[in-house]
Amino acid sequence: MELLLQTLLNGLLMAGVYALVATGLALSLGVVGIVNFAHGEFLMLGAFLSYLLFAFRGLDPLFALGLAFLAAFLVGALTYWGLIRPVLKAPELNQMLLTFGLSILLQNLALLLFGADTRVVAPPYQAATLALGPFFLGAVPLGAFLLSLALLLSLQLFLTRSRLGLAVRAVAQNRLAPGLLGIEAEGVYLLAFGLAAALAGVAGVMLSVMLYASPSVGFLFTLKSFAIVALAGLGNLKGVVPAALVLALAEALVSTYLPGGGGLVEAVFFLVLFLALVGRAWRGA
Amino acid sequence: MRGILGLLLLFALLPFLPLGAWGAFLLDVGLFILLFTALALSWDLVARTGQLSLAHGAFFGLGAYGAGLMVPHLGTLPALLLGSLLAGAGALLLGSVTLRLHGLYFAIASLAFSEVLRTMALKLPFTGGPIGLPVPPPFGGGWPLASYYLAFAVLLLAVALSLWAERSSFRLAQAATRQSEAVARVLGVRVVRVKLLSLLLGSLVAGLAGGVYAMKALFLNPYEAFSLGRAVEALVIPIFGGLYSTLGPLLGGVVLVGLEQALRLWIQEGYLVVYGALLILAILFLPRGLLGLLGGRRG
Amino acid sequence: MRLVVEALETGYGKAQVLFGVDLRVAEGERVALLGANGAGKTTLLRTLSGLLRPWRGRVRLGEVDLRGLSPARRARLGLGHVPEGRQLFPLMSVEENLRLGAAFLAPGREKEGFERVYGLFPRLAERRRQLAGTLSGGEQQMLAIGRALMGFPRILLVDEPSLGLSPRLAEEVLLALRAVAEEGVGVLLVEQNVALSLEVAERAYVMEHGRIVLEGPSQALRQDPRVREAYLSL
Amino acid sequence: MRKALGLLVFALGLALAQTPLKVGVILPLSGASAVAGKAALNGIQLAADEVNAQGRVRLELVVVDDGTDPAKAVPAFTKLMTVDRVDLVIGGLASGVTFALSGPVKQYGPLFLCIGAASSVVEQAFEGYPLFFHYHPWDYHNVAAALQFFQSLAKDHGAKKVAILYEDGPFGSAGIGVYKQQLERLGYQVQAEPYKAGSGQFTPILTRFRAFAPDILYWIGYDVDALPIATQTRQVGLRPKLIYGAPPSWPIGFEKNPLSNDVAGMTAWLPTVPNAESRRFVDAYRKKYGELTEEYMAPMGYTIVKSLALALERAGSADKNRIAEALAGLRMNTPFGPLAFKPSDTGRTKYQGFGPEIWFQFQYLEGSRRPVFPKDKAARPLRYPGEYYLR
Repeated sequence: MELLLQTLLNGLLMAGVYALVATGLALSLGVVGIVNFAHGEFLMLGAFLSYLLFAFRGLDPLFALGLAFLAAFLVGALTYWGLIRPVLKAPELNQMLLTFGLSILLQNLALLLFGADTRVVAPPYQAATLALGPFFLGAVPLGAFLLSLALLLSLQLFLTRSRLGLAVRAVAQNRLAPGLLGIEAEGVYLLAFGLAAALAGVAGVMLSVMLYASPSVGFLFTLKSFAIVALAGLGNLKGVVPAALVLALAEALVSTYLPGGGGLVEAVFFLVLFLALVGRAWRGA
Repeated sequence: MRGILGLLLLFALLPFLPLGAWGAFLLDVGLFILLFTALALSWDLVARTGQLSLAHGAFFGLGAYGAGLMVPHLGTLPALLLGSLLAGAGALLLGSVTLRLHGLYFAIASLAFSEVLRTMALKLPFTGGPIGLPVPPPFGGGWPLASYYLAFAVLLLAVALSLWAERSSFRLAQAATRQSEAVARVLGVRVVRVKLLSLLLGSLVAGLAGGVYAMKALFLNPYEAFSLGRAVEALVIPIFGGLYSTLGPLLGGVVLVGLEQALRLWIQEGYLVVYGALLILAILFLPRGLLGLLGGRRG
Repeated sequence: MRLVVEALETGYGKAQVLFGVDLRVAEGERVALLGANGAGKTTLLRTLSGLLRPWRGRVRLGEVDLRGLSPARRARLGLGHVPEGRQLFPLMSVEENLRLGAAFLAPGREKEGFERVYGLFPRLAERRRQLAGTLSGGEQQMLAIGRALMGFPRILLVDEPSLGLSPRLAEEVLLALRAVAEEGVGVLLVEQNVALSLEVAERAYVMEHGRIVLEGPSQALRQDPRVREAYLSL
Repeated sequence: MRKALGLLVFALGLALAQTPLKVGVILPLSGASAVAGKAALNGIQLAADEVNAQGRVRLELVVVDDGTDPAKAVPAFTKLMTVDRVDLVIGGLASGVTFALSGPVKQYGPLFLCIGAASSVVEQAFEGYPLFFHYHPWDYHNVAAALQFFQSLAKDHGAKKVAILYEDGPFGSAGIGVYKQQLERLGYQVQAEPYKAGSGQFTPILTRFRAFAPDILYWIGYDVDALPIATQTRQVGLRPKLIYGAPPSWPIGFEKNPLSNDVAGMTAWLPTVPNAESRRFVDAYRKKYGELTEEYMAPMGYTIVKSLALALERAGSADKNRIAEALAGLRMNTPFGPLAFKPSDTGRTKYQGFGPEIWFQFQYLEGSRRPVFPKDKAARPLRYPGEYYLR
């Protein structure tokens, strides 16, 4: 029972970061309608920013959080402006190839600048642990979870309370009407794409503390995020958190209870996804 | 059509062209161009029904492992055939449960499918697991050009299938399915059957390409054989060359695979930065791919 | 401020739909645009609000030439548009839909807008928390008009507001438009219900095959034999 | 007469020094093994510079990238053979790629100086090929070296239980069966669990290990897993007496992270090893590149080129068979210690350079890696038990 609760707790904490990365992806997909293969590179940007600030300025990654948000937002907005906007009306496949090209470009640029080495930061709280009775909670995963939660909640508030946020949702629901109401869709796209990148950037800083920074750090998380977004229903922001929970818990349960489960984690992750999608097919979606 | 025949002729004669010192190198590059172009064509065959497949890496891997495991017992050609059929079986399994999905949903389901298969290749007792599987060269390695002409044959098959699909009534069925399934149904097109057949044909070709690859690479491991990179390459080439056509993927394969080899030779460090930038520029300025340059029409 | 259309021509692809349309609407004026299905009325509205590019001719709002301006810019300049089929955000509440109408205004004016719209359509005030998709047809139309009014337009283009509504509801909606005009907004009403439109509007244009074939005060048009024969079935 | 002969030899040597020998280099400069590949190339270029500066022989390097991918490596190798017409190739770092190269190598028959490819599957692939010189130890050597350490841990420190975390790719799971068996033969209780490299999710597995209460947490994986394992071990409250890892390389900056303290691992070389050749290499490397490397592939590449230059000088000819002969009889000191070729333990290949003796164990202590085992190489005693919890 104790083991079960601890396992569920582990899954829960992991779900927070998954949800953060996937929400960004869902935002660019749902609002701008772009399948962004370069999402993981925004995450890498955050991770490297955190590493560089730590290694050369001695700054705690906590400082990098805000900076990464801004920097990734800027890069995301620039990406939108320079690359996405010209292909908004192009076929979906062309858009995908474009973002894929961008992903190759950014990843290899990082490779050129930093090499393929794995780099780590060392804030003093990195391995800090809270012991609650028989349960152990890593301070960093917990903090990342709480921060993810706070960010997702603020995003939710922004989208439901502010007029700008309403405009973002409006553009996602209807391509025609917002323009007639004086809302420039392009401005909203810019905002949404920038926000999506910013969320990934923040997640990147978290990962730099929990895992590492390297040119390929974003790949696995993007792959899983696509799975989460698909499970949630493409572009459906509200579904992202439950989907992230389902997949993260499945992972945690499998690797705790199945013999040799650590090697099966991904397979189970994708099996759950596959079955969910097949289920969707037979329900006739 | 003339362009297609010209390219095929070029490939057929490549071993005999007076290329001097570069001959053997170009032949090796040519072989991988043949294989990846065939894979790209087989992907395009599926894309023509509007389905974005990320499972072509898995079909390639199934073909590679199938052929690799069988070749010591059955000989080269039966092993290739069996690998191809294994890929076909995988396609039927995937297709029969997921072809009602559209667009990105299907794409991600097919991605999930190939991840699961990769894990199976890692865990099954007879695949060599993570250590990998040595594969003998075709026909016992007796004939040096064997793998090249096997690859050529695979491409020939891919082109023939693609041309058939382009020129028969199947083309209309595919196009209708791609543009609107509802309309296609009204027109009497059996949407699911068209999609399933396209996927099956595509997977058979992809499986063959994988089998020949295995006999050239001599060694398989699950990470490489079932890699997502392979699936992505299969879709990058047609988009770059020009979708829903035979000439487009053919051109795209020659240019893109050749370009990558060339860039790697001449630029070495960071050549993929240039490669990525070229992909972006191509989409921005050649939205219809290389075919757009030729003024070709798109179906 | 007046909306002035001069010699406007446009179409889709190679097919020309409008052939030299002239039209004007002043603030506070109620103008109807009549014509059969396919006469080009909706095309004209789409061109006015910038969804469609004109081939030739001019559209001015007050002193501003609207050429090349996006729909959003036009809306900000004071040109409201209640589009065909209402184009509401069905998954948002009534209030959220209305707030989107005021998205580009200073926050303070939002409250003013709410008062005005809820004054005009008390039913919307009662249902402010309800999702737009769950409203009845008449309420949805009111919401569409109210949403456009939230941006304080000077000229309001309204496309087929009575479509799909019962006669009683249609009348209620059209009467509301009269109240809107009384607040100083110029209303250009596109309608197939000619009798009702002529009752509400002061002036009207009749369009056939992409051309204005008749114009004049509603009173006069109602007496015009061509109109009586073709549209009023009398 | 004697004078004349001496003159002839001198003239021959001069000719050798004037016409450079073309050496093909095929390494992963992109793809999964790029870090090691670039380190190796740095070492190779450094050695070539030194050799050319001495002027007794001249080497000209032709470098190609194998992309850590057979589909890219095979054409690149063919180009070396047919376009650049080299008779001599240094390369073969990743095992899978090296296996794929075995076909073309046999076809073109160059002298192949293999820098990496530890998998004994590669040894089978090159069985019977006469010009295959394998410098790197085979995987069974690695196992033997690690087991020696574990034997001492059992005997001198009383360790009894090992929990193994292994990456379920080719690197981690290749020898896992043998490891488990051998450890059990040494008297250990063993529990082994696979994981996905780079996922960073060890918490569930480590939580499960808690019940087993291992003395040693042994991890076979990559640099990306180093930090997550160090943190999550503490977070789940697992308290092993030793965290021991065997990745091909370690994260940059890991030694500055306090969590690395007391973590142990195995390597063939450290910039700090007290060995004259190694010190000379480190100085030269720092002078040329302005920084230090911790990748042992850099001195490995350096060693190969140095040994080649020496053999070339002895052979007095650019003929590959003569060079091979000279290489086979070579004895020289390297940053790893003495090098001499002998048949491999399985007898499959004739020229095996290094064996288990080059491996040694180190421990992260006070911000740097220090050799701790075997005794003759140890700079410090092993800290056992190490402290892997927060005070």
